[in-house]
Amino acid sequence: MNEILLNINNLSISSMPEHKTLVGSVSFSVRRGEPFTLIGETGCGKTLIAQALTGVLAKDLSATGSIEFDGPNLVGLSGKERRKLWGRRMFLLPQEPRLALNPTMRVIKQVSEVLRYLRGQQPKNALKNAGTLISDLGMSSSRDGRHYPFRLSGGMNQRILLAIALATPAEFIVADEPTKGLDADLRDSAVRLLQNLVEQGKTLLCITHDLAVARDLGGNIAVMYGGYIVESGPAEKVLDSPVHPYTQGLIKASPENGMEPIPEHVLSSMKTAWNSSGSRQMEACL
Amino acid sequence: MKVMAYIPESSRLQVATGAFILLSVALLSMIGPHLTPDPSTQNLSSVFADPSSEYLLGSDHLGRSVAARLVRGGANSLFNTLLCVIGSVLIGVFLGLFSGWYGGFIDATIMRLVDITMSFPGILLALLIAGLIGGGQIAVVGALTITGWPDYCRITRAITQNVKSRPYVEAGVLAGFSGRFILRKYIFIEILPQIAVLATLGFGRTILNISSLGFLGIGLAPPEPEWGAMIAESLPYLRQSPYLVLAPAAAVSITVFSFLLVGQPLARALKK
Amino acid sequence: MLKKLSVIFFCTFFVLAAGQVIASQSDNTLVVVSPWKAKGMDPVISGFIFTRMGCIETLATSDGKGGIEPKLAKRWSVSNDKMTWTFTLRDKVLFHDGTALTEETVVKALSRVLTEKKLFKGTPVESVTSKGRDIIIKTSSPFAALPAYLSHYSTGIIAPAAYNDDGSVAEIIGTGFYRLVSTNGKTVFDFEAFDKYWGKQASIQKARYLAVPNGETRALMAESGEADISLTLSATAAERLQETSGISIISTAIPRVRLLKLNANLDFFDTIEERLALSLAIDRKGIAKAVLKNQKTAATQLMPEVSLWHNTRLELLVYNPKKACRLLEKAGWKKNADGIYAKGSKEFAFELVTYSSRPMLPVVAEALQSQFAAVGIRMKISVGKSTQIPARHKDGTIETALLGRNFGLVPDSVGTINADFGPIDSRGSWGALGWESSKLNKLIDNYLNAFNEKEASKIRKKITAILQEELPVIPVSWYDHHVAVSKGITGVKLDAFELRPYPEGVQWAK
Amino acid sequence: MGEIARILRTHLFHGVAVGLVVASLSFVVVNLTRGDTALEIAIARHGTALTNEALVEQIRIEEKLDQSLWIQYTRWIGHAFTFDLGRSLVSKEKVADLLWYHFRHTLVLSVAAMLISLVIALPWGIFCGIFPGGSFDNISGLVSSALVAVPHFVTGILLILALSIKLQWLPVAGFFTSRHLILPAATLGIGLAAFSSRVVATAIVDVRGALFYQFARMKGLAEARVLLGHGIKNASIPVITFIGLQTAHLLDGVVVVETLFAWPGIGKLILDSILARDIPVVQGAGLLIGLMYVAVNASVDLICIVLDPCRRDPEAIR
Amino acid sequence: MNSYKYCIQAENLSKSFCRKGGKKRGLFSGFSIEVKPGEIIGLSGPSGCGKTTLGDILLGLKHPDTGKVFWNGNGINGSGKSSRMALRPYFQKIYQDPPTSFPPHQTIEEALTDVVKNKYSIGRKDIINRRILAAIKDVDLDKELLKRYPRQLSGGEIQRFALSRVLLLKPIFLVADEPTSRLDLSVQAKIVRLLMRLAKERRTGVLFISHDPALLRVACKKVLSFGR
Repeated sequence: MNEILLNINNLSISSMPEHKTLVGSVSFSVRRGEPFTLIGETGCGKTLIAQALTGVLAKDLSATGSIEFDGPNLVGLSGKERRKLWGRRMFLLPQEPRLALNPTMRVIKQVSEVLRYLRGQQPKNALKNAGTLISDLGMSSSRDGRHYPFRLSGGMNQRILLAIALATPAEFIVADEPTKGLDADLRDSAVRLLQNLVEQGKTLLCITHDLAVARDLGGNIAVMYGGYIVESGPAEKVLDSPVHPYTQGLIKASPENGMEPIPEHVLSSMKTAWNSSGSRQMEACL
Repeated sequence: MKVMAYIPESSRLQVATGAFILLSVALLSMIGPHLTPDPSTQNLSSVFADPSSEYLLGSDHLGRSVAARLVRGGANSLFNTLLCVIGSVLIGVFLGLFSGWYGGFIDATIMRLVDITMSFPGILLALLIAGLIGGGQIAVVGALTITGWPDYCRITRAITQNVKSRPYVEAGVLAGFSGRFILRKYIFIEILPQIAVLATLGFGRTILNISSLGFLGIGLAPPEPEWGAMIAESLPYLRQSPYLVLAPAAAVSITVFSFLLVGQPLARALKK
Repeated sequence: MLKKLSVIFFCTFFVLAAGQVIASQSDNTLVVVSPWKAKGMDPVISGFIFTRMGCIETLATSDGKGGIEPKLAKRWSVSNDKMTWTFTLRDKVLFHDGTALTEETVVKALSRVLTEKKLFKGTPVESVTSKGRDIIIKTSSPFAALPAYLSHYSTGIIAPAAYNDDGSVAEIIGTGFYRLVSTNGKTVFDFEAFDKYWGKQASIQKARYLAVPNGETRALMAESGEADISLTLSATAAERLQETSGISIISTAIPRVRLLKLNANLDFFDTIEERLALSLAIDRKGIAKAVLKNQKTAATQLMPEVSLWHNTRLELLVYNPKKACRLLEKAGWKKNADGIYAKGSKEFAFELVTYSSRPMLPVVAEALQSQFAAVGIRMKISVGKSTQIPARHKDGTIETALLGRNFGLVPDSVGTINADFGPIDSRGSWGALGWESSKLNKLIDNYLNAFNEKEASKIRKKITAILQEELPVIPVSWYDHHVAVSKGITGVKLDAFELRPYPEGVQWAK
Repeated sequence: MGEIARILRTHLFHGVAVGLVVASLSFVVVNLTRGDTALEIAIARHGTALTNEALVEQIRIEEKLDQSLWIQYTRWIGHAFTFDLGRSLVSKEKVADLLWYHFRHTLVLSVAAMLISLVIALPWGIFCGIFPGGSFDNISGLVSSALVAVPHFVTGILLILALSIKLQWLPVAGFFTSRHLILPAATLGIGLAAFSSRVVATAIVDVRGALFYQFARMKGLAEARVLLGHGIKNASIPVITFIGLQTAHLLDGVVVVETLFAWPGIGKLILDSILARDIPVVQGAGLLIGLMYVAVNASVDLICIVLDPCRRDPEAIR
Repeated sequence: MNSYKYCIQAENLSKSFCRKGGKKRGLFSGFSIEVKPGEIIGLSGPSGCGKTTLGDILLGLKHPDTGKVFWNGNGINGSGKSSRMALRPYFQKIYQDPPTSFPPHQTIEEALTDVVKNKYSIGRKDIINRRILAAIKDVDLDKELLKRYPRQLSGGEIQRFALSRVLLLKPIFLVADEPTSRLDLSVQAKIVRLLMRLAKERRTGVLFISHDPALLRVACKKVLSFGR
């Protein structure tokens, strides 16, 4: 067994007709069974990386470089081959739980259908196992499970998504902004659920703008800005003693650390360093 | 034009074609009547004449020029449709604004009015009104206006409600803008394109309805030609001179089709 | 659960509804298609369907030549004072429910129409009684046309069991060769041959009457072979079907006239010259040929050839626009700058009211419009409902109207002539307006007293001469009745007065 | 289930209100019409030739048309509340029977038209929705626009010419067998199908663009499985709402088609009754149309509630 | 105008709303608040607890069930319409969702021009422009951005323009309703610092609504917490 599950090497993403670089030559690797967090602010390209990884990049974007997932390179894989990975090898945990669940299907069924069609369980068994998964996450399978998504709170819906993630045979989970729009309490419980995933033996790639999430999850992290990774390493090391001025600024900008805006010269220095290649991204970040 | 920018590239050709046909139809009905012979001049000695230089599209059962009647009928149908659409839009937008802006009791009343109007089919109402005032242009236009407005009313109301709930409108209120100002600057500008698209599609539907009424025998007083009435008149001669039916039928269909060609991509573009 | 319930509910509802609509297929059935649906199940209202399908019968009927022949009455006679009629009923006539035809039933049926309802204007019937097998009808004045009236469908005789307690009619039980089996919404009537019919039995066992108001649809049904007899087709449809294999067209002239009704109280029509000028401006032959597809229907006088009232010695109506102009100028009209005749500032311009329930009328009106325009007369057409005409006749606002007038309601047209041209105080609202002739009134009185055909014929000629000369209404064209008959049947004869049953004598072709 | 009861209650209330208003309007409009009701009735009953003053006066008294309009109206309202719609002035039949007879035919015709349109529109629309923007989809858009643009009476005539006269497959008119139903239903159904296919296509495109649909694919379910399990049900909600809206418009087409094919439906009944000033029938029909419209809306709401659990709990929507 | 002790005072406010089905649910009751010029008061609490409603009541956009609000010493519930209208522009709000706080079909410049025109009844373009430029300079924005439509701007930029719009009106009291909850950390820091500076400079009272206690601790001297 290879210890490194995902190895991204010199991945860059650019928009097709204009050849504008949106993500420039990003490299990092994720170890099997460990969490990895990608931190960055809006428009820094972190979501594009997740999309390139799962193969849902918009048609006018193209990726170069390599994404080695348990060996083979995913860049340039056909749609059909991609689909074979979905749910079976990798799983994307979507941003907004309520919108990601079918509004007209009972949630327990949405969990059980994965067991049924991906793991080949009998309908009855699948339903029973789905119930177990749901109650393992602290919900009542008989009451909450029989509800439709609109009846459940955002946090509960997120648990259903996690139950689905656990139900799939996929070992690699990509969580895109799992705490977006949640207030403090809910954010903490979401992080606990993600930790739970890791404990269950899954490998997690978490994409977030929230430093606290990264800190709580632990593992390795990478900080992105304007389509590039500015700093990476183990979570505590990067967050407690950041080297790069942007990381430092970001940490200081959080309310807990005094909420100091990132100094203008830090951003402009990076701008000149990368010159025109990432200009669109930079602007959007300001 | 600016509008074209909003239309996806794949449907631009379609919209342009539709607009071109519509322009031609409108132009033909505007200048055509001056070029063709009088549409009500009869010549009983040359009925069902084949197309010739005198009768561009042949002659009908009373020896009248089909081309002249087609062109004049188009002018009549289009003009009546225009009246209906303008009337419906005015009524609908006015009531819709009222309903959406004030809400509450006014809204409930207007919505019931919409229900009642929508439950009554336009063609039957036209028949009723035609009975009331003895047929003619006013009956047709009146009836189709009365039954045509709910669509505009509902969309206006929906947009008004939606815009009203947006923060920038509240910000405007807080900045001391008057209701009239907000209506003009914030709400009208959102309503207009929607109404324009709806009216384009409504234009097509109204032409269909007017021709149905003409077919059922309610419409302009003779000898004024009208597409639907021309079809009904010529139906008995369908087998021997099919073009008498096919020409006005094609005119109706092509015109409505062009309205759809223009309207549907616009509607789709607006939805996005 | 909810889902299933609603699905079940909807399906049952639809199946039930569909089951009631979709009945059995017709085979070996004589299908008659006509524009007229029944208005109610009562001979007084919708007897035309049942008499013409041979289901109910009247005391007398048309002989097809303008005369009257016996039906349920085997003979009749009139007393010397010409005021008491005796009709002797035929024996051994059975109703479809098996009961026998009795005098009481006949008295009941006749008095409903003749004395209670006074359905026929100007029929002076006082009482209807019976004596043995004789029906005695007393009139207040001599009324020679009574037998003709007793051939009208509304005097059809139905069985005692057909009436409700309150005297209204519950069902149709007649004495004819076809028995009514079922109806579907008053537009479809299914009949079966009645095996105890007193006369010649029907040779086709089943018949169906179907009302299809759209003329073009009727023509198409004939063409597709769905209808054996398609009635009242348009001239163009008839012309077209003539060339279709498997169909023959029977066209008969009927005593119905398209005429221009004038309000002679108006300036435009108050002199004979003006009315004649209008008449001369009409190219009847052109209209008849181009629009009605039969030049022979151009009216040269009010009454068509098929009528007893047709007068061969009249000076015929012709087309002469120049003479029309001369007459108008003589009457004081001068052409104005627009080429329209005018007296001072008042143009010769009037409104014509017509209706579309009889299909050719609006077309003829348009033809008239253009012919009048050619002379210098402006006419506006208003197409509405037929009832506009009597209503606006009554309040005097009508100017002109184009209408189809049936002078063959009963084979003798005197009733209609009286109602249209007779004394103003008893005149109906369809006929002449603002015109009266005391000479004509006297002649009508004389005619009702004339029980001798020779004398009657003389009076008829005088009456029609007055109408031709004074033109209180302007005849435009006569009617042809076009019927498409499938080649699958033989023996179809059409009665110009539309009284005898269509299926009479009809057989499947061998 | 409380929500269902609420919907039924409000719709029933609206239905009665709309029905009564429409019926009252019909009464007012018919009575405003120039003309004499008794005369029209006499002519409708006995024909123009037989009608005379005495008869008209007799009818006026028999049918109580000499009373003031107000009394006539309140009498009708009073009876309507006891479910008695009175009798037709022309045929003296019970209005309720007349309405039911004609309504039945219209119902069968419209449902058949609807079925035909669905049979055509569903596969067509779904296919277009799965491959949006493709050449098939583009051509379909044009074809459906073209079909929508042809008036019903033209479609009807062309169908008769082709199927009844040329090919002799189907009967022209009448209403005896299911074969008679096909042409009028197809005439109505084709236009409707053209329209609905676009609605179906849009609904499918929308659903396929929804996050939950993408997520269902991400879950690793097979494409067909996703369409069946997550697409169809959600896409059917806007389609059903649209069909409900169309039913009101359907009646417009029904009038024309019923005239052309001699189909004894409600449209023709109303047409005839208006022309004959048969006020009780017009009123009854007004009531029926109002109720029908509301019934359709109620059914659409109920079906949507069955399909869309969100609507069962109005508070949960926001 | 400058001689007031409190920008806004409210006493004993309570509000409940009706749910469908007739059940009433109380949001808050007996709530009192006073805001002094230049003071930022924080308001925290979980979502759905009525924070926004309270803000609207203070601005006179909604009516409380009980209690009174005083603007600048005037009771707004009872006072005449004209005096309320005159005070109206001095009570302003900043919204949570940046893209919807400006009309989508106007450039920012047009939107701001409308505000100036309406408030000061000036028609002259150069005066208006001068005022607008001054206002956006305060929020540290480039004038090039004025020509853009809201959809062409980032959330932080729009929010700063929203701030400049408010400043053009010289507000006495400002409700900032979760102004940064949809923004990135670094942008949030920038906006909040800006708000703090302006409140102090302009002597504007601010009610800062947020669900993030840490943020309020930095921005405000006093934090009221709102619970069910």
